[in-house]
Amino acid sequence: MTNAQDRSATDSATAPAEVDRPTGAVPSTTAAGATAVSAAKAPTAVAETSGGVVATLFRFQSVFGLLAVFIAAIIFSPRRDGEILFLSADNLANVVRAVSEIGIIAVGMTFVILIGGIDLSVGAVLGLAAVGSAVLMVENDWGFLPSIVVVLAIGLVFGALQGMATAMIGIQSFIVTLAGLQIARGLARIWSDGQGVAIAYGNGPDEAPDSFAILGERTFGGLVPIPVLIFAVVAIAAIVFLRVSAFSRHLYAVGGNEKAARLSGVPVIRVKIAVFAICGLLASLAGIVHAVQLNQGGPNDGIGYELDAIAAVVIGGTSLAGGRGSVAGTVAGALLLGVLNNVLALNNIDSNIQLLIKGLVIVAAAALQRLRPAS
Amino acid sequence: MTNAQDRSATDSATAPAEVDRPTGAVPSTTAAGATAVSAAKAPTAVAETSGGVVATLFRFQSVFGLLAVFIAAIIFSPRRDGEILFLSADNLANVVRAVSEIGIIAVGMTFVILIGGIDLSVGAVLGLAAVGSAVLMVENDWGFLPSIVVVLAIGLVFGALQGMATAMIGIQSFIVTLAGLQIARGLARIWSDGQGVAIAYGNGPDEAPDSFAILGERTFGGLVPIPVLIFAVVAIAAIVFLRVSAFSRHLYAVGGNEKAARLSGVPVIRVKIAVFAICGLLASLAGIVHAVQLNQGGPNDGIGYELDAIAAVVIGGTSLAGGRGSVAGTVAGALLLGVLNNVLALNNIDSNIQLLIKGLVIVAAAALQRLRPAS
Amino acid sequence: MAEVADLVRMSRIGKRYGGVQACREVDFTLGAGEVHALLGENGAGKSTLMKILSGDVTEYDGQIEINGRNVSFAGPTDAQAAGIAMIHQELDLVPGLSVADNIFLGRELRTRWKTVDRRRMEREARTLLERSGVNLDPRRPVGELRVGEQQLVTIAKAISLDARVLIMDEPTSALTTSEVERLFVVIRELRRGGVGIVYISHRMEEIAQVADRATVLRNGQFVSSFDPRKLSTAEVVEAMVGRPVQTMFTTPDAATGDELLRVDNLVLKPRRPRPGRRDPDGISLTVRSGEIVGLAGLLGAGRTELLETLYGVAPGGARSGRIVLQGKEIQPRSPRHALSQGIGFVPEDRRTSGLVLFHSILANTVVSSLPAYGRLGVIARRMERAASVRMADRLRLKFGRLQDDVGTLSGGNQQKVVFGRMLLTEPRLLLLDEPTRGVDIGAKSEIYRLLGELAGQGIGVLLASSELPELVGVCDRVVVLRDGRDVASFSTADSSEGDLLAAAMGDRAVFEGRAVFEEVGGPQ
Amino acid sequence: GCGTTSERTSAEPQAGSSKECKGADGKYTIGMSQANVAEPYRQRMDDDIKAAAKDVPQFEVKFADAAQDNAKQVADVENYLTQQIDLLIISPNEAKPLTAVVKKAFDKAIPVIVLDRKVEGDAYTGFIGGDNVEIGTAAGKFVAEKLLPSGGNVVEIKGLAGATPQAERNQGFAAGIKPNPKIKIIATASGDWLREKGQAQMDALLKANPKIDVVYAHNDPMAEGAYLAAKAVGREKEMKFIGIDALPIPSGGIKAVEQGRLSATFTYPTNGKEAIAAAKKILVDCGTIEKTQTLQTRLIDKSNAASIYAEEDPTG
Ligand SMILES: Nc1ncnc2c1ncn2[C@@H]1O[C@H](COP(=O)(O)OP(=O)(O)OP(=O)(O)O)[C@@H](O)[C@H]1O
Ligand SMILES: Nc1ncnc2c1ncn2[C@@H]1O[C@H](COP(=O)(O)OP(=O)(O)OP(=O)(O)O)[C@@H](O)[C@H]1O
Ligand SMILES: O[C@@H]1[C@@H](O)[C@H](O)OC[C@H]1O
Ligand SMILES: [Mg+2]
Ligand SMILES: [Mg+2]
Repeated sequence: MTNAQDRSATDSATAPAEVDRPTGAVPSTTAAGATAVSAAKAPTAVAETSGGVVATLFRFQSVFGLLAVFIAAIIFSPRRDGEILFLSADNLANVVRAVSEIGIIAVGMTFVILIGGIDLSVGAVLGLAAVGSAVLMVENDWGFLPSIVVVLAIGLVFGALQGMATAMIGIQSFIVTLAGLQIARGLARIWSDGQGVAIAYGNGPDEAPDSFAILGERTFGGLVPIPVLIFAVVAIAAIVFLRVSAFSRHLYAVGGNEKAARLSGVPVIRVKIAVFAICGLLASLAGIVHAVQLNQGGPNDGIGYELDAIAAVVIGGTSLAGGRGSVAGTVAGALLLGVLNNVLALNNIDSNIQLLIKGLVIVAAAALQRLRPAS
Repeated sequence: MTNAQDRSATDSATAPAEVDRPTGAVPSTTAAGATAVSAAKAPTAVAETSGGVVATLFRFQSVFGLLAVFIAAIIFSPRRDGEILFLSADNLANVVRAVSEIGIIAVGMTFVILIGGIDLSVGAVLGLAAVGSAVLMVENDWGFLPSIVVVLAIGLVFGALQGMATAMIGIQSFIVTLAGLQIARGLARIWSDGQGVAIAYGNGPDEAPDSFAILGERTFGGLVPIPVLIFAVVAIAAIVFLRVSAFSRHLYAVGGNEKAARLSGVPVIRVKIAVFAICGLLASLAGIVHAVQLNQGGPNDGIGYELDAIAAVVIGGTSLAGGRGSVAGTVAGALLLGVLNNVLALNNIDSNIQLLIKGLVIVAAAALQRLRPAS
Repeated sequence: MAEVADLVRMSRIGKRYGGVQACREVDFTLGAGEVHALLGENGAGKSTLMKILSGDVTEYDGQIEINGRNVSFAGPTDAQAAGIAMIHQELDLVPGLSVADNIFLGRELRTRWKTVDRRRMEREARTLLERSGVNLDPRRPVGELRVGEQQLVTIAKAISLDARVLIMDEPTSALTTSEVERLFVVIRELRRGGVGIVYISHRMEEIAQVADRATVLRNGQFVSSFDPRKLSTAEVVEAMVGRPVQTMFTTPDAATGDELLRVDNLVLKPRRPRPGRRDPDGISLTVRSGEIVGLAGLLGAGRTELLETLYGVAPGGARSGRIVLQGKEIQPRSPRHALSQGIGFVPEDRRTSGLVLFHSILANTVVSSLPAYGRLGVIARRMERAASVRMADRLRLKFGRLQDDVGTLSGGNQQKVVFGRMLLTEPRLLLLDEPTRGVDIGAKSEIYRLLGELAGQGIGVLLASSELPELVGVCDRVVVLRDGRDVASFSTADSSEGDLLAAAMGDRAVFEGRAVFEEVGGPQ
Repeated sequence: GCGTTSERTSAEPQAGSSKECKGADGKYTIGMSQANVAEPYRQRMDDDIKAAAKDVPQFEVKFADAAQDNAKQVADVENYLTQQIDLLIISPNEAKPLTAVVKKAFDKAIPVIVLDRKVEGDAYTGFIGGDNVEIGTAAGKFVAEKLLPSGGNVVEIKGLAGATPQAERNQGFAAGIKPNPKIKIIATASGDWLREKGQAQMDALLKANPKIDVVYAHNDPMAEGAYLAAKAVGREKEMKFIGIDALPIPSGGIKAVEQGRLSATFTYPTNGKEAIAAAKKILVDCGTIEKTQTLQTRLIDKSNAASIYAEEDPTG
C-alpha cells in the first residue's frame, strides 16, 4: 500500500523529537522508529534510520543548561598559578558532595512530581532522620545497622502515610505534605529536646559506632566522598529502575492521565503510596548522610531543602504537571545548581548579588530548555 | 416526558456539589441541574426546583473547615470570668489582623493558581516593598502618595515581568518565580544595605509622613485595624471582580483548558501577564501594610510567606491544577490558619506541639472538604 | 455549483508535522448556502485543513481567499472576525465554567457597566441550546455533562457566532439518531440563511442526507469531488479508501456458547449522586460467550453507567442485584479487579479516559498487560515491543514509530490503541463504549472484523453504541436501555433500526420521532 | 571599650606558626563565613568587620552567607580553602557541625578566629564571643532588682527553638530571677527571633494574661514586636519591655531604649572590630592572640542609651 510506505519513509528521515518525552516511559529509544506500518494487507518493515543527532541531543537537553553553566564556571573561575581552581579535583568533589543530599532528595522528589504530586516534607524528614540517627546511636547506644534501619523505616512510613492521605482521602499532596513538614519538624524538635545532638565516635556510651563515621569519609584515594557515592548509587538505581520496571510505567501513566491509568488497570492508589514512601525513604537517607557529614543531628536541619530539591527537578526538565521527566535530568539540575553556587562562591560575589545572578541563571537555564530545533 | 421529570426530581433531592466547583465562575447554582433528556423534538422545560439547602451549603464547603476550627477554638479557648477569650472583640480583630498580610497575598495567589500557575516570589516582593516604602519615605523623604505609588508599581512590574517569562517563553512559573524570589530578596537587601530601615513618623527629615502611620491604626472605635480593612476591601473587590468581569471567565478558562481558551479567542498571554502583575501588586500592597504595622521595612521581611499564602489558597479549596477555586475559599483558608495560630497561642501550647497540632488540623480540614453529603 | 460566489477558496494548501505531510497541495472551495462534506480516512488531513481555515494552525503553505480577498489569520480570533467558526473534533470546552460561560467565552455579553451580563448570557444560551435540540440548564458546569451534551454545547456555541462559514468537525460522533436529526434541521436553516458549512463525519449515511457536495482527501491529498446524493455509500467509501470496502456491517453469526455474563436486576444507588448520571436502576441481561450484545438507548439512557458499573468504576454506593460471570457471582471493585476477572473495557472518551496523549504509542498499548512481558517486575523490552507491534499489525494501525506520542495519531488510530491495549489483556468479556466514535469507515470495518474474530474465539462482547446501523449490523442481539432500565431486547436478525429507536424513546416519543423523520426525511 | 576577660591556653600550638609571617609587607585575604545575614545582629557583625578592615590596608575581606544552613556553611569554608585564604573568621551556625571543617582549615595552617558561637575542641586560633548565659542572668537580675523588686508577672518571648542562644538566654534568665521568688514567669512563647512573630505571639499573650509586668524577649526585634502588640490594645504603659542585642543602628535596640519603647537592652557584642584587631595581630604584627576572649555585656537603659549610641555610631 503506497500510502503507508510514503508515510513511513518520510517519518524516518526527520526527527520527531518531542522535547519533554519521558525518558523513563519510553525507554528503548536507541533505534529510531522501527515499526512495521501496517496498512491493509502487507505490513512494510521500515529501515531503522537514526532519529538524527539533533533529536538525540535534545532528548538530553536538561544537560544543556548544566553544560552551559559548567563552561561558564570554567571561564569565570579564579585561577592560581595558571590552575583553574574550579576544575581542581577536590573542588569538583566538593561541588558534588555539596549537592549530594539535595540530589538524593531530588531523586525521590522526581518520582513524586512524575505522578503529578509534590512533597514539601522532605527537608523536615531529613531533619527528623538526622536527629533520629544521632539520638539512637549516641543517646540510646544502638548499633549502626539497627539505627539506620529504623531511621529509614521512619522515613518510609512517614512518606507512606502522606501518600495514603493523598491517594485515599484525595487531599492535594501540597497540603498533606505541608502538614507533614510541620509534623516532622515538630517531632524532630521534640525527639532532640530542641538541641542539636552531637555525634562523637567510639565504643563508649554516648558515642556512635565507628562504622557510622565511615559514611562521611572519602574513598578512592581520599578523593571521592562517600556521600557522593551514595548519591551516585541512588541516582543510577533510580534511572535503571525507571527504565526497566513495570512499576515505572505505572508511575508515568498515573502522572500522565490518572483516569486513563485507573481504567487501564493501574493500581493508582498503590502507586501513589509507594512513590511517597520512596520519597520519604530517600529523604531519611539524606538525613543520615547529613548527620554523618556534620557530626550532628539537628532539629532544624534541612529547612528549605524542599525548594532546592524541587528546583533541581524542575530545572532538570520534569514537568510539575506530572507524566514527563527523568531522573537523569534531575541529576543534571542538581549539579547545575551546585556548580552555580560553587563558582559564585569561588569568585566571592557579594551574597546579595549572588541572589540576583542565581535567579537570572536559573531562568536562563530553563529558557534554554524551551528551545527546540527548527524542523 | 417522565424521563426528564424523574431525573430532575432525583437531582433536586440530592446535592450536585462538585467539590471543586469554582464559586466565582458558576455563581448561581441555586437550582439543581435541571437537565432534560433531549428526545426527538419536544424538549421539555423542567421546573427549576431548588437544589436544596445542602447543595448551597456544600458550595461553600471550604468554609466547613473554618467553621470546625472556629468551633474548636471556642471550645478550647481559655476563659476568664466566664468570658471566652477567643471570642472577645479585640482578639477576633487580632486574629484577622495577623492574617491580613497573608490574606492579601493569598488573594493574588488565588488568581495565579486559578490559571494553573504558582508564585513563589510573593514573600520576597513583600520584603522589597516594605524596604521600598521605608527607604523612600524615611531616607529619601518622599511624600506618602508618590512612595506608595512607586512601591505598588514596582510590585506590578515585577509580577508582570515574571508573567512574561512564563507566558511568552513558556518556562514553568514555579521556576520563574523561584528565580524571582531570589532576585527580589537580593534587591531588597541591596536597597536596604542589609538592615531593617526603621520608620519614625513626623515632618522632619528621616521621618515618614503621619499619613502613612494611619494605615497601621485602628478605626471604628479603635476596634478594627486598618490592615484588616484593607484585606477586606481587597478580598471583596476580588470576589466581585471574579463574579462580574469577563476577565475572570478568561482566567478560569486559561486555567481550566488553555487550548479551549485560545480557540475561543481568549488572549491567553495577556491574561497570564495580567494575573502575575496583579499578584505582584497585591504582594507589594501587603509589603506596605507590613512596614506600617512593624514600623520598619526589613530586607528579610516575608520570608516563607509564600507557603502560608499557598496553604491558605489550597485549604480554601482551590485546585493547584488550575481552573477551579474561589477567593471566598481563600479567605476562609487564611482565617482558618489565623484562628488555629491564635487559639494555640492563647493556650500557650508548647511550640513544638503546636507544629504537630497545626499539621494534623490542616490535614483534617482538607479532608473535611472532601466529604460530600450522603444521599 | 457555487462557482460564481465562492465564499472560501483554499488553494494549494500544504502542512507538515515533522515527518508527516498532513496536507499536500489541497484545493478546496465553499459556496454560500452550501453544505460541503469533507471525507477521508482517519489521518487523511481533514481536521488539519479546517484548522488552517479557522486560524488555529497558522503556519502552512498555500493561499486562502474569503470572498475573493486574500487572507492570512494570526489566530482563531482573526478567523472569527472574518466570519469563520469551527466546531472542533475534540471537545474543547472549559470544564469549570458553566454552559453559558463556555458558549460566550471570549465574547461575553456586557451590561451597561461593562460587567458580564450573566442573565442575558443564560437566556440566550438557553435559546441556542434549544435550537440545537437540547434542554440543558445553562448554569451547569460543563465538566458535569455527558459527552453528547458537551457536543451539543459546542454546536450551540458555534451557532452563536453567527458565522458565514461554519466548520463542523465530526459534530455528531457522540450523538444518537434523534439529536442528529435535530442538528440537520438546524443545518438546513443555516443553509437557507446563506451560511456555508463544511461537514466532516465518518457516518456515511449522514453525508447523503445533509451534504450538497463532497470532497475526499486521502493521505493529505485531494482525491475527488462529487454530489453525494448521486453516489452510493459504497462508491463514496471506495473513493475514500482507494479500494472497495465492505460497508454493510455484518459479523458472522458465531455459534454462541454458554452463558458468560448474567446481570440480574442490577441497581446502583450511589452514595453521592451526581446530576445527569443515570445509574443502573434495574437492568437484567445476559451475554453468551461468542455473542455480541448491543446496548441501545438515547443520550443519558445509562449505557455508559452500566458498563462502568460492570467494570468496577462506578461511584460507591449500595448495589443490589447480581453480576454473574461464568457462573460465579462477582463484585467488580476496581478496573484492576475487573481485568483480573477477564473483563476489559474500552471507554467512550479516549482523550480523557483512555490515553496519555504525550506518552508513546508503545507505552499506551502495553500499560494494561505489563506483567506479561517479564519477570519480577522487570520488563523485557523485546517482549513488550513484539506485543505492541503484533497488536499494531492486527489492528492495521497507521503510525510512524512506536515511540511517537500517541497524541499525534489521528483520532481513529488513537481509538485503535485503546482497543488494542484491552485485547492484550486477553479478556473473556469485552465492554465497549462507543468504540468506533470518530473512526473511519475502513477502520470501523476492521474493528467489526476483529469483533467477529474475537467472538469466534468465544469472547463475549457488550457493545454500547449510538449508531443504530452499527448495532443492527454488528450485534447478535440488542438490549435497549431507558432511564437506567432495560426495556426491550431484539434479535438483530428480525428487527430494524426503527424498532430500536421506538423502544429507546418509549411510546409517545415514537410518534414524535417519526414526525422528525418525515420532516427531515432526506433533502428535497 | 568593653570589659574583657581572657583565658590563655598557652600549651596549644598556634596556627600559622609553620608559615612564615610576611608581616606588614604582605597582602592578606580574609574569608569571613557568616551563619546568615537574615538576622540584623549578624548583618551588623559583617558590617563591623567591613568597617574595621577598611583601616588595615593589607586586608581584603570576603564574605559568605550560609543562610542558616550548617551544610552550606561547611561548603563555604571549603570554598575558602580552595581559594587559599590567609585567615578564616567564622561565626558558626552551630558548634558541632562546623568543628570538622574549621579543624581542616586550622590544620592547613590557616589561622581561624571563631566569633559568637564556639566550635568544639581547640582546633582554632582564638574565640571571641559573648556569654549568653551571663547575658540572660544579667537580664534576670535587672528584672529582679530594678524592674520588679517586689515581684510580678513576666512573659518570656524566646528565640528560635533549637538555637543555642535561645536555650542559654532562657537558662540564664531563670538563674537571674531566682533570688526573687515573687517573680513568676507566667508564659513563654516562641518568636523565632522575628519582629512580626514577637508581635503575633504577644497579641495572644496579652489576651490570655490580664496582668503582665515585664516582657523579656530574647532579642530586640521581638521585644519591639511585643511592644507594638501592647500598644495596639493600649496596654504598652502597663508593662516594661526588655530585649537583647543593643545594635547601634537606627532600627536597633539602643534607639528603642532611647525613644522609650524598651526599658533596657543588653549588648550582645558582634565582635567585628575585635576580630579584625585579632587578625591584624596575627598576620600583620606576627603576634599571638588570646585563645578565648569573652566580651562582657552591657546594660543599656534610658540613662546611657544616647551616649552609647553616639559612641558606637554606625556611620562613624
Ligand atoms: N499536532 C500534530 N502533530 C503531529 N502530527 C499531527 C498533528 N496533528 C495532526 N497530525 C498528523 O497529521 C495527519 C492528519 O491529521 P488530521 O487530524 O488532519 O486527520 P483527520 O483527517 O482529521 O483524521 P480523523 O478522521 O481521524 O480526525 C495525521 O497523520 C496526524 O497524525
Ligand atoms: N454529573 C456528572 N458528573 C460526572 N460525570 C458524569 C455526570 N453525568 C454523566 N457523567 C459521566 O458521563 C458519562 C455518560 O455520558 P455519556 O455521554 O456517555 O452519555 P450517553 O452515552 O449519551 O448516555 P449513556 O451512555 O448513559 O446511555 C459517564 O462517564 C458518566 O460517568
Ligand atoms: O538576635 C540575635 C539572633 O539573631 C542570633 O541568631 O543570635 C543572637 C541574637 O541576639
Ligand atoms: Mg479529524
Ligand atoms: Mg455513553
